[in-house]
Amino acid sequence: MSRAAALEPVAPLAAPAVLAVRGIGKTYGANTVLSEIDLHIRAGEIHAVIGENGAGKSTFMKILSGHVAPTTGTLALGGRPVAFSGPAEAEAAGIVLVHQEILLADDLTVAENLFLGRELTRRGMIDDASMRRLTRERLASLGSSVSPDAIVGTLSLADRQLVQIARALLESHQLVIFDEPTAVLTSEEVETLLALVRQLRDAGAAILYISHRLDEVEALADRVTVLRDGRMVGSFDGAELTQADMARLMVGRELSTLYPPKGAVAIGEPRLEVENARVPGFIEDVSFTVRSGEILGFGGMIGAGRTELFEGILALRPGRVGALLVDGRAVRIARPIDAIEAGIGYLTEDRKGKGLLLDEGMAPNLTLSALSRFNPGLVLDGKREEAALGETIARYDIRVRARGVKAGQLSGGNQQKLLLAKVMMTDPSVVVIDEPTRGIDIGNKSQIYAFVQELARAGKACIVISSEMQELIGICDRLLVIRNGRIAGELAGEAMTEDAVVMLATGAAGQAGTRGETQA
Amino acid sequence: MTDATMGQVRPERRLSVNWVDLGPFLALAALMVVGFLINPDFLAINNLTNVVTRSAFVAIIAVGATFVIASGGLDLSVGSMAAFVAGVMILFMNALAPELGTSAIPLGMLVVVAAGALCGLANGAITTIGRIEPFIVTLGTMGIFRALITYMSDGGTIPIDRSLRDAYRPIYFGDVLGIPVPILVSLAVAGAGAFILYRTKFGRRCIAVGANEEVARYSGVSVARIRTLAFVIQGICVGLAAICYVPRLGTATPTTGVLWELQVITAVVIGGTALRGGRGHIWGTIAGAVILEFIANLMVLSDFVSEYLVAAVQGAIIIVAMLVQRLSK
Amino acid sequence: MTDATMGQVRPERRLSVNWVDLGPFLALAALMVVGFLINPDFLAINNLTNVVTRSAFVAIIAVGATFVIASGGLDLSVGSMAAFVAGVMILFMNALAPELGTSAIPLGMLVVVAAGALCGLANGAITTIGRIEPFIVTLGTMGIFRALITYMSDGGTIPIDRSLRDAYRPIYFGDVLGIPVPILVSLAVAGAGAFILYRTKFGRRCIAVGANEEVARYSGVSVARIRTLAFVIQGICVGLAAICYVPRLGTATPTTGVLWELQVITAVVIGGTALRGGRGHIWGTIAGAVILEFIANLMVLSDFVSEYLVAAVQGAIIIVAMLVQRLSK
Amino acid sequence: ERKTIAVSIPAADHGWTAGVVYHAEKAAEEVKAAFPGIDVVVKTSPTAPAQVSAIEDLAAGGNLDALVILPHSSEELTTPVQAIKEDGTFITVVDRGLTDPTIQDLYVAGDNIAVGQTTAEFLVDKLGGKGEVVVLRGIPTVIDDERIKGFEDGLKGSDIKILDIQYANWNRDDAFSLMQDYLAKYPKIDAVWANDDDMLLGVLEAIGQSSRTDIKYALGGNGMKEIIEKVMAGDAMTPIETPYPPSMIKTAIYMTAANLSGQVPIRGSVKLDAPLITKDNAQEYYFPDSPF
Ligand SMILES: Nc1ncnc2c1ncn2[C@@H]1O[C@H](COP(=O)(O)OP(=O)(O)OP(=O)(O)O)[C@@H](O)[C@H]1O
Ligand SMILES: Nc1ncnc2c1ncn2[C@@H]1O[C@H](COP(=O)(O)OP(=O)(O)OP(=O)(O)O)[C@@H](O)[C@H]1O
Ligand SMILES: [Mg+2]
Ligand SMILES: [Mg+2]
Repeated sequence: MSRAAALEPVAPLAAPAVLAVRGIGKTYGANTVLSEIDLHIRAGEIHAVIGENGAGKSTFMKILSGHVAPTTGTLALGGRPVAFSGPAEAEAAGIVLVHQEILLADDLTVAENLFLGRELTRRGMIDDASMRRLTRERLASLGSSVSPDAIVGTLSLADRQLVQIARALLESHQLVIFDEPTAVLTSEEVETLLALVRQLRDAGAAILYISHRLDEVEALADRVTVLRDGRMVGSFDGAELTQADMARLMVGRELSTLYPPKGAVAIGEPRLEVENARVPGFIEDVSFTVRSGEILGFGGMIGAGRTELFEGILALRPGRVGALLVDGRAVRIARPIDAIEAGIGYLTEDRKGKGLLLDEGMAPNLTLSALSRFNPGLVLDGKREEAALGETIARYDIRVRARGVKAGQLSGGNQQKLLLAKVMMTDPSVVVIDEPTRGIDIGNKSQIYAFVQELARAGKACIVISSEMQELIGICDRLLVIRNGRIAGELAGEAMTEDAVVMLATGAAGQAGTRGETQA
Repeated sequence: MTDATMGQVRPERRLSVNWVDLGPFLALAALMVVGFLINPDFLAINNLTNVVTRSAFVAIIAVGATFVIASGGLDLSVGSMAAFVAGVMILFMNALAPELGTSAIPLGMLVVVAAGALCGLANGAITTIGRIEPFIVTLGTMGIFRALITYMSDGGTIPIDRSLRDAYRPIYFGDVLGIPVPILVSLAVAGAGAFILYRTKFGRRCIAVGANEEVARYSGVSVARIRTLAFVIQGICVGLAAICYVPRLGTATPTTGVLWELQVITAVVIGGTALRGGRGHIWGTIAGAVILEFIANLMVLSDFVSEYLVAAVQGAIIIVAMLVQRLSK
Repeated sequence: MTDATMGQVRPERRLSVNWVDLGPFLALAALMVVGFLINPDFLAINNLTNVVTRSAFVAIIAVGATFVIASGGLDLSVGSMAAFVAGVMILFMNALAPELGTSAIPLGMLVVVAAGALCGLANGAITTIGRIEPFIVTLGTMGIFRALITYMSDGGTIPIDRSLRDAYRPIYFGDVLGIPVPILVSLAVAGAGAFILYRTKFGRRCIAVGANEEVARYSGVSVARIRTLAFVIQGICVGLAAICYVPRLGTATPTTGVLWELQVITAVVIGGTALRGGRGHIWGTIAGAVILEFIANLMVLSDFVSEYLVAAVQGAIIIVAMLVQRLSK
Repeated sequence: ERKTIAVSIPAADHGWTAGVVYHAEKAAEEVKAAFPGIDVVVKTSPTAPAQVSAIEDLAAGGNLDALVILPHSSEELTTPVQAIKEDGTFITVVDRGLTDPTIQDLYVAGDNIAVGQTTAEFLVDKLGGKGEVVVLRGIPTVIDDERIKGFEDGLKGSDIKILDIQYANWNRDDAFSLMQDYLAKYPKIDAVWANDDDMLLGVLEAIGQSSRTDIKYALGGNGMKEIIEKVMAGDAMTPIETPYPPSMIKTAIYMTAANLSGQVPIRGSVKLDAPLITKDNAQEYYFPDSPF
């Protein structure tokens, strides 16, 4: 801590800036979300931007890449002032953004998405063969073996994210911006991506990189810029910054430990028992029990089908269960509403596609699955909804400057919090949380973990699915690892180590079957 | 998060008349001004009352269509359905009249609303169970309802029994405190529609289903049920419109309600509801229906358009009205 | 993990006849079997040729509509537009006939295609520049085109000059190697349509714009330009359809093409293209158009349906055809 | 050996065409009963192209002996009917003559021009040669055009002025609205002519609802039974009617059947005139069982 106190912002270097940002600000209506940002982004450098949820990182990146026009300030590219009228213009000038929220056309294939707007032709005709070949190659370099002909809407989020990255990297650019590229990826994919990012830098590109995974930032960044409440805290030399420093600079206070202490909650009776769950194409046969006060984790490689397991159990996709008991009573879940009525809440991993109505305000989103609670007589009680929203904003620390904003205008992390609050609105006794902290900043992560533990303490049963292994190990009482559609093993207490999880997830040490390795 | 930023959070204001609904009213106002400039008779109270009264059928049906469209559907069958249920109502009333006299009328009204609801249920069930585009389903049922009324009437007319006519007439021609009954009915329907759409669980779910079916499903909303119910509401509205319609000419014929579906959808869209669903503006819809009827009225009252070109001018005005509505946002 | 779990893979588009297009062909086959059972004459080669030839107009227009719908639009004006451009063509040919004789015919054909393209351009430009729902824009232009043909014909008919009739006749009644010319034209239009939609940048972008406008825009695709061009293609197809249509009845009248828009949209949807855009099945569309014509034919050939109920049976068959198409997936 | 008569008529999309369908189906039953060797097939079509398709379909079997057709429009049906005649089919045309009259073996003609003209002449007479009238026309087709033309011809030479002509689509509701608007627009109207009785019913309702007293006559045309009833009852506003009986199709079917059966070989044309129906002769034109 003594060293951090001595941290000084780095003085601007002499090296020529690719992109000079001067006095950039952005206001929506009466709300200023970004003000007076000055930054020099240099070639051959990985420049990380960090900050809390809602700090304005994504807005800033959208301004740089022409998606959003700034309210004030100027951009200069290679010394010449530029003003982009749209992302296409920015791309033509050599700046490309990989969005935080996946932006692909769901109905089109991977190859069609990749080459959208820059289709290859031969003798005037679409050259599908070449495009598919190139798509395959590009995806392979990212460690993905997704078929170029796969329809994007049917892919997992991780696969979609890789497609999005491949799309941005199809042509070479002077400045490549990654907005939380790893939030939906698993560790192998992250490794591949980080290697690629370094490679890009070494080839002379400038990289802007946003992540809430501070270990990544620490490993990767040459320089780190910290934003807080839409303002620059400063730019720092990456080599001199520890994760604790970053966290402190972001949040503006010291952080306590990330994970709450375990074993504080007494584990009681079984709350949810599932026998012989089967989800065609994903899950062969899975049975498990989770008890009141218990936090049960589900681990596995990407594509292990954990998401699908629960979607199948909760009638969100075709699937079958041999038996399902809630608090010892047999329950038949034929429609999603049955699950909610049986007291099972499910937080989807796809907040944009399945979680929130992006064009609606926050209150209608918050109350959608629990409308009956706001319907004392015939009429929805708007006051009660507003009160619930107020409580939610305070309790989940949702950072929003006006209550009237649409859910889609919230920052990614705040959307995630709103979604969590929405699931909790139904007051479930069993909570299934798929990717609880996707896109959540470091300060809020510990809050969410504490929140999950609070649920357990209140006697609920919690199930956590996560691609972040430390997170699983950090908060779960017990871990089930899924492989080949079955439970490969169970870990608890001291036995929960990363090595143990990987071993179970891949079958055995050495004969790992990750996509990256298959490709290599 | 500091308290300072929390303090900036303002609760949203809630009015059942939505501000976005203002656009169509501006378009309506613009139309009135143009109308007055073309022919001052346009604003004669008599003319205004006539036109607004005439718009009632389309307005009432369009309130139902707002639900269907908001929930992501479309109903092309409303015009034929109106003719069909009107025919059913008249036959029913006529059959009861000898025994029950004028009390056949309220019974007939119940029957027509029930018939409308059943027709809507058929549309909804085929759409959701068969998972077929509503466009095709309702195009099909449009033909079916039209054929049924043609069959029932042998291609001719189904007139209401003479003995009932006078008792029933006031439903179209009567007024309460000077306001014609059809206007009151359409205001009541719009009020009820606005209440259901903006103030009830069902309305909220309707919008959710139209905005993003998957999100609605993941939130425990039964998408098929909501969509079907929206069609049922549409059917009930058609039944109510038929109640007001029949006393006007005292008959149902195979030409009753021809092309109403286009007028209805146009009224909804001019009213500010997008066809892709996820939004519904009941009061805007009412304004849209009135706008359409005023445009037709203006065509007759103005003198400089050849009768051959009336449709062209009408088409152009609809596009302009839409532009006014859009720009006023 | 097998590849099978890695999302749904779109079958390769080596062939321009897409496999997903099979659904409508199955529905067509089912219809043929039913038709044969009802009346064996149904499968007489003469009858088959007649019906397929007749379906050509709707098929040709529907190929254009596939582009419009795939790109996320909708065109209600095609029927009126067909009447209008046919009128323009006839007037133009008649004016030239005294001087140029039968060479007025090819010139007239150029004019009608150009007129169609311009009408399409108008639809596209108003939709994209005014940012108005295509439903409303084309409802407006539907009225405009209809009024123009009524005006041009003084409410009557515009017949083609007698001196041109015989030379022009073969375009509808002629055949090449036994295949009627309209069938050849519609196959050529479908072939060209499939090529453009599946094999060119424009086609790819058309689908992208319909699938997700926002993503297309981010990718540097000019959404407005693509949408407008889709309308222009629609207009050109209408022009081509008019070329085949005129020799059949020898005139253009204010009732020419009435309700074609519904048939066209139905053909597209039965053909497997969803109305929300982002997909287009040219060959399915052709099958859809043929299905519709066969249904009408079956109504004439069968004997057990009261004339009053024809529309009902037709409506029901359309719904069933859609079900067959859907289930065959 | 059985013979087949095909009857192709417009679909029942408003009162008059519904009457045609009704009479055609009646005639078909009666002819089948009366002539055991003759089969009658009735087919309706909503549009001209559909009608062309229908007659092609009917002829495609190759065993069509006679075609009775009430064409949607003369111009458009001429060529297709000619093609059928070339296969040796007997052609009876009803109401609207084909452009090439030589195609018609038998022509049962209505007189649309007379419908307009007779009405106009009545008005010239009753209004004393001057006054102001409004007109409601149907949809832009030949029939509509001819009636309007007849009406305008009938007014020629008088001082009767047509204040306005608009389309009301042969639809009662549209006529009701249009009449309301006429009433709002013109403070003084002497007479109204709707060129079809369906529309007249809407017109009468609109006049009844307004408390206007200036309108002396509201006339229609076609001979719908509701209107004939008014004439019989001596209604002051609608004292006359012009017939345009949909039953002409029945006449045509009978004559064609007679021809086929070889009983009465008839060729040429039969013209139905459109005499004025008044209180005195109304009974002859009244068919209470017909839907029209
Ligand atoms: N279109 C908009 N209208 C109104 N407010 C907006 C809009 N877009 C973003 N905001 C607001 O701007 C602020 C900054 O959002 P931004 O997405 O840039 O945050 P972020 O730093 O990327 O956060 P996260 O880490 O959660 O992704 C938020 O308060 C958000 O609600
Ligand atoms: N071998 C594979 N390689 C790549 N992707 C795969 C493979 N097998 C399955 N997938 C993809 O992974 C998806 C499985 O779901 P998902 O990735 O959500 O599983 P999960 O266990 O929930 O993982 P996570 O929650 O970490 O994303 C499938 O939709 C499929 O597209
Ligand atoms: Mg962000
Ligand atoms: Mg998952």
